[in-house]
Amino acid sequence: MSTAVRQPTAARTDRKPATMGQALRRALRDALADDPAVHVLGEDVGTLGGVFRVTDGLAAEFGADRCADTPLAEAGILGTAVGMAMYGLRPVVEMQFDAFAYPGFEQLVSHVSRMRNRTRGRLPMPMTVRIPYGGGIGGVEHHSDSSEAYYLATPGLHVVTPATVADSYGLLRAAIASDDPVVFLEPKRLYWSKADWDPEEPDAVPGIGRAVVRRRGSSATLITYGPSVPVCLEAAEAAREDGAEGWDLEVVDLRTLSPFDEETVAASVRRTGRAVVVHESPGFAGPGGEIAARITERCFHHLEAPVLRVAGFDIPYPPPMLERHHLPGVDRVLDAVARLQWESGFTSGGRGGAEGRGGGAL
Amino acid sequence: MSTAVRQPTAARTDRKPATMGQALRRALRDALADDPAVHVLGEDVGTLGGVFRVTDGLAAEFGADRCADTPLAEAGILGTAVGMAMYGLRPVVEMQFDAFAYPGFEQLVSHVSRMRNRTRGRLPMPMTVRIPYGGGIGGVEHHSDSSEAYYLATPGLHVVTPATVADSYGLLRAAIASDDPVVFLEPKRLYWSKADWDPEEPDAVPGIGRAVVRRRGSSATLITYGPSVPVCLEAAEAAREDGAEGWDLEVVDLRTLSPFDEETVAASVRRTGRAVVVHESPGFAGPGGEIAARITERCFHHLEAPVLRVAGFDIPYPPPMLERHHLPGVDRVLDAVARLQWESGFTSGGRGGAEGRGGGAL
Amino acid sequence: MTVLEQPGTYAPAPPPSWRPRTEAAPLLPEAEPYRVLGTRTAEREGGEQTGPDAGLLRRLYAAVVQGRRFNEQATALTRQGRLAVYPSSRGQEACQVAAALALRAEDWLFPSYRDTLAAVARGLDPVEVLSLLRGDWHHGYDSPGTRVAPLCTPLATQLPHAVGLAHAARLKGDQVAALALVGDGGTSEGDFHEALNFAAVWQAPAVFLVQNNGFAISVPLAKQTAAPSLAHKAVGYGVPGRLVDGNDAVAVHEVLTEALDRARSGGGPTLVEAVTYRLEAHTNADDATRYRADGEVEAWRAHDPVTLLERELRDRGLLDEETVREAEEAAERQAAELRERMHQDPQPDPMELFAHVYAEPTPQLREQAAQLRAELAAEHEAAAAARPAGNPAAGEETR
Amino acid sequence: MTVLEQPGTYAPAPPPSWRPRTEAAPLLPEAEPYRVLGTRTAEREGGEQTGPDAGLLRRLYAAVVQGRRFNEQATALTRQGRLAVYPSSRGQEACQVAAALALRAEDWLFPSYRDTLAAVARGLDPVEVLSLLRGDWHHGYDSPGTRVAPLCTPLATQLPHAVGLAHAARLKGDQVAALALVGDGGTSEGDFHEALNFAAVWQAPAVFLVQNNGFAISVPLAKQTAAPSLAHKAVGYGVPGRLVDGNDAVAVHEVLTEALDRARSGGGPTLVEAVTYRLEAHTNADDATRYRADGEVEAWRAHDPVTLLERELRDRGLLDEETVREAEEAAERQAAELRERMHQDPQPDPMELFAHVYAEPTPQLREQAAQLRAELAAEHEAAAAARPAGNPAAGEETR
Ligand SMILES: Cc1ncc(C[n+]2csc(CCOP(=O)(O)OP(=O)(O)O)c2C)c(N)n1
Ligand SMILES: Cc1ncc(C[n+]2csc(CCOP(=O)(O)OP(=O)(O)O)c2C)c(N)n1
Ligand SMILES: [Mg+2]
Ligand SMILES: [Mg+2]
Repeated sequence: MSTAVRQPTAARTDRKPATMGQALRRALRDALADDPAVHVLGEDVGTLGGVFRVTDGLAAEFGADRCADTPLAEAGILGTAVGMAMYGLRPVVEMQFDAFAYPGFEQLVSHVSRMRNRTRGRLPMPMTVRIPYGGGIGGVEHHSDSSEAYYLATPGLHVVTPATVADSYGLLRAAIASDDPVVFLEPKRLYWSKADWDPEEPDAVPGIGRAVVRRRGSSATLITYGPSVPVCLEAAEAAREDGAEGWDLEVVDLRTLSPFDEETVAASVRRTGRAVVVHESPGFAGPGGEIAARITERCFHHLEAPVLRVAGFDIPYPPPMLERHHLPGVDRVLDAVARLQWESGFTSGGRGGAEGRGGGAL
Repeated sequence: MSTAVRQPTAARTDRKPATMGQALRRALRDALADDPAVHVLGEDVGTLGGVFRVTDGLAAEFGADRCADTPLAEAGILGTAVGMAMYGLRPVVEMQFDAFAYPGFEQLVSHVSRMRNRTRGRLPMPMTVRIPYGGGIGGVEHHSDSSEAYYLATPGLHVVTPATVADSYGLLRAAIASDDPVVFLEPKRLYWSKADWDPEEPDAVPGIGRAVVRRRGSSATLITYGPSVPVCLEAAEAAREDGAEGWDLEVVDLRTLSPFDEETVAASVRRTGRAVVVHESPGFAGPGGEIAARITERCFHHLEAPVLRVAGFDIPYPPPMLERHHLPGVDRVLDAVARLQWESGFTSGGRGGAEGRGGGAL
Repeated sequence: MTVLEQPGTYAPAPPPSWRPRTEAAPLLPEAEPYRVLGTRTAEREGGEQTGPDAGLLRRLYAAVVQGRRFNEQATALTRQGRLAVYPSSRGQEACQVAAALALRAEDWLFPSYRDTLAAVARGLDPVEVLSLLRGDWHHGYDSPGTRVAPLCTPLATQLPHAVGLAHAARLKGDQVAALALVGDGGTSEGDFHEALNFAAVWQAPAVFLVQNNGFAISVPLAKQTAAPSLAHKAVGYGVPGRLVDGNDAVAVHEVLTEALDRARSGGGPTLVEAVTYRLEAHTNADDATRYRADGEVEAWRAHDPVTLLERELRDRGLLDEETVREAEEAAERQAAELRERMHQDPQPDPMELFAHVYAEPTPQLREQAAQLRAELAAEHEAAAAARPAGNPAAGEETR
Repeated sequence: MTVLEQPGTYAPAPPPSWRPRTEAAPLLPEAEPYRVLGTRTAEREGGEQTGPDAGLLRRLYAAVVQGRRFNEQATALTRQGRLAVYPSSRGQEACQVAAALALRAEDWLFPSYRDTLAAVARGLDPVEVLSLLRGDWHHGYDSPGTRVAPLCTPLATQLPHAVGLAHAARLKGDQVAALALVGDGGTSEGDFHEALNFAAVWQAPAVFLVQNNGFAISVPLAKQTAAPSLAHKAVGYGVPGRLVDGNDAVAVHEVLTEALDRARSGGGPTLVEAVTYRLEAHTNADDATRYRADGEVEAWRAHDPVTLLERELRDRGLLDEETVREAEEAAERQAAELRERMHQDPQPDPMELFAHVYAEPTPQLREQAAQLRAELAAEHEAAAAARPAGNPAAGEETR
């Protein structure tokens, strides 16, 4: 499985290969430089520069007060960040790994997400919570969770996740600039993905709440985000090249999970008439359920087949040696596409797709 | 809105009116009496008998060790319960209110749900986590959350929620007897709902993982659970009585949200061809998304209309004086039923239902 | 190479790097709660007047009398269905009032659900303070304007907020302290621990006042902690701990004033335990007879914070019937005004449910707002149609 | 009725009910870490032999030498790609080994990710212990059988488990203690606080050993706490605190043995801080030069736990070349066996992913298992088809 995201090809000469990690770091740097209210805090973000080195050099450039190593306590980090925001600062906190954000869950759900609402807008929470998430890097237990379902189900939060180098910069700047709290999910295994990119003149990208069609296609839409975007792009290429059927797959990168960009997604699905949602997070009660349900509500009469889902299994994230079996890969995506009832009329018995047990057809 | 659930009518003479709270208490009592491994613990569960009095009298009958007041710390309660389970006990813990389970989220997600899996079955977690949930009782902030989406998205947990007096007893006994951790969601506003019931010979009810058709109907299926079951039954009666259309609505009480009883639900929807999922929890990324998506996958060619959802708004739970506007009531359910495309052919422009913006029809 | 051949000199003790640490002794709280009222009377008899400032005594007295009356009035409002719930601070008025009066205008207060009185004593509009408990909205007053954070119901979660705010103020160079209130039960939560630790490491100008009222709902202190006192928890954070008689308004005021002064001047946080007692049930919905004996309550009534202050004023010759009447009349006026205003039905706007979830409503929220608006319009129409008795089936009134 | 007329007698001090509390003094840890090695040599020179038991010294020595070698071997295995990651306990071997040896067979150990060595020293199969870090499964040994809980990565979350288990054992009347290990960083987590408090209130037979190795990844102790010592945190729970030189295996063993004995006999929990140092980086993936100076590391090398023990044995005349050689050979054998076994490729069964999520797989999991089974079969077929070179498009090997 590829971890490289297709990036818009370079045009200007000052574009050099940059990693997602570098673009994120640059976004933090520029935000710190542009706005004295921005403060970065978290475990090991200072002297060490973060375990993924995303905050590397920030403490040196802006001082330990602007990029602060905290004691080791996630509720404390989020809770003190709430207080800092109450005083007019714009905290950017780092949770070291997905599963290590859980100790701060109460602060996130009971305060960060609700403070604006309960105070009728008098205490907004312009806070960014950066969380490296997802698997594929051989992490041991508790280091590869896809926890987005929890954040999606929490009104008052925005949930944003980039898949490209340009988006990493643009969306992180937008998140920090947002007057609402943003859970900013960074796909771990894309930290080292590269694209040509100019840090001095970063590409303008659409803002929070906007999905983007990464690849045009006519046969079916793959709806995806974060770490599964490169997988879907690869699947689309494979379908084009190898597929006996010659499917021309459209790939939508959601970029923001909440609020959900219904218009872009629905427009694509209306055009193609078929859709598969792809994500790493477990399928049951995962983001795909919401997306499939919502798109079906909006596009029911355009659908030639039910919206299918390719997701992580409904299991705790596997140990490193078994993770490849869990992660949605190109083959699994293409299998799902194959089950989108391409023959005219209904074929019963498809695995996991349309009904396989009892009951009649149409 | 009614809070009384229709119960099977009494047959024997020793059946007297009992509340859900009483049935739950009796289940705890009988479990404590039958199995010395069962231990109840939580805040105020001892001397006081719990803020909802569900544990009333248990400490007096079984001693403070079997029904123990803990210090005030939810992660501590869940975490020590993990240790107790490791030593062979069968802890039943009470979280005082839905939102006050959040401080224990890490223990629940990172340990309770995964301990069996990570130890290849050597350390099962036969634990029941009782959580009073939902609104409708005039509770102030943080006292009326519907948090089921979080638990559904956590592999390794069962999520169970009764709507009747008989189920309260039967499902709680099943939860305590289960060798897997069960998040047992008690609909707060049904605590005082009544039915004829014999504590000495409690009705046998289907086990965990089984949904039940509470009302037979042929026009459409209302898929619901917990506090919304009485609402849907009332809506079904209203549709029968008042509806110009004379809809005959089927009502499915899920009883268990995870694992989801696809068979019962799909069988109903295949019969009726239309469905609405009803719950209090916010709609976005709530249980309804999963249910709608799953049912659509399974029953696509039986559906005359997209599966619609009636849910709480995507907002933090409202203050007491406004909660009635948030809670799905009979009218909102019937509105959704009305939008199930009853005219043959597709009608565009329906509010919130099938697509209302742009795009062509079939 | 065997271990015997390992290079390096032998160091009998760990290198000094292990110990960036302070002395424990100055952190330890007093063995008995610090008291002013009563105790100094004897002292003063023999010599000069060293007791607390008369003006402060009078201010505290007036505030405590008002506070007692406020508690009574609010409890009465629950019986009249005008409050969803009220957690009375009867018996704890000295803590509440002293906390409010110890603050400077630029300081922040972080109250819990039980601390309405502290907010009122700070000068906030009582009706706005009661919003959460009345149920018209989650929070009623202007927090940045009043420098009082919202009343907090998830226990101890307000403590890290106070630390973060205090830290931010310090970073900005402002001389601002944050005073956070928490109960004895709340000290068991992880957030208490994390907040104290952050405050200590950052030397944030935050002061923590634990109102130890003996119970967390039904759970007595002995089931909550085995510590010598809650103030002793300070030692584990390297923060000074103070133990004070929470029914002694002057003592609480003095200890808090000192702690807040130190905080503002860069001396770091303080943990204060005020020993007090909740004379009423946890809330009006609670039944305290299930878990405590009348005798205990009676014993505490003999140590009533109002009586303690009053007696001091009397002994000092600062209290005549005139002063008493004035204080009581002021309290009565406040109560009457509260009663009257709380009997007006608030009209919260259902559409506001969507207004503050985000800075801008999302497309989804706009859709949902439209749905509710349509429902409300339909409701309104139905009600209007029912009124002229034109449609017998539509409304109750015409039946 | 004015407040002046309030009934009840005046009580100058709070009623006694407020104070179900203990004395602070016996809870305070020593001012300097407790030490045995080295310090008693002088004492012994003048008089009778009062030092630690020779047999214990020899056992600790052999275990520490093995432990050092184990750490080296495991680190080497990361370089060979045989472990996903390894957090070395080099420098902390005395703590690990003393913890294991202080336990009785019926006691439980609750280790963190850094405590593989404690589990190995307890006699567990090293390959099974390394399962988590090798990546073939989350956990490799039989926890109930070995009475060692799984290595825990979410910090401090294992501490309440230890308390619950100890409490359960006590309720059942078993003489069982639980020893939980945590790092200096882990003491900042809320779970540390809640676990200590529950243990104290329940008087659970749990002992907490904080291995203060100076760092939480890159964050030094001074940024983690302002407390006099981590052992001082005990005071806030009403639990005895002990401060011990963590590089002195005998001292750690003695303090833990005493604490475990007290725990088993109903005397309640103890918090022990062992002052030690992590000589290597946080894990093989970490670069410690980014946050600490070589000088500090060198200073600690001079206080190496292996050297300390060795010197004591030498001084006592208990160490000859023979004993050294035996210890080293045993260590080498263990390392060689580990190396060899770890070079065999484990073959975890992908289908096991679905086997243990619940006691019985749900219908959904059965469906998903069927899907994976079909995929694996297809993969297998494709590979088989590729092998006879019959289908040039199907496999890499034939290209
Ligand atoms: C996190 C959390 N858990 C549980 C509750 C429910 N609850 C409300 S008040 C209370 C007792 C609090 O006791 P204490 O901290 O002593 O404060 P007091 O009520 O005595 O002022 C409990 C358990 C809560 N509000 N928040
Ligand atoms: C809840 C949680 N937050 C963050 C982490 C990431 N993390 C792993 S080890 C570590 C440092 C732990 O330091 P310490 O407790 O001193 O133990 P040591 O590694 O020094 O043995 C951190 C932050 C984690 N494992 N769990
Ligand atoms: Mg209290
Ligand atoms: Mg450490």
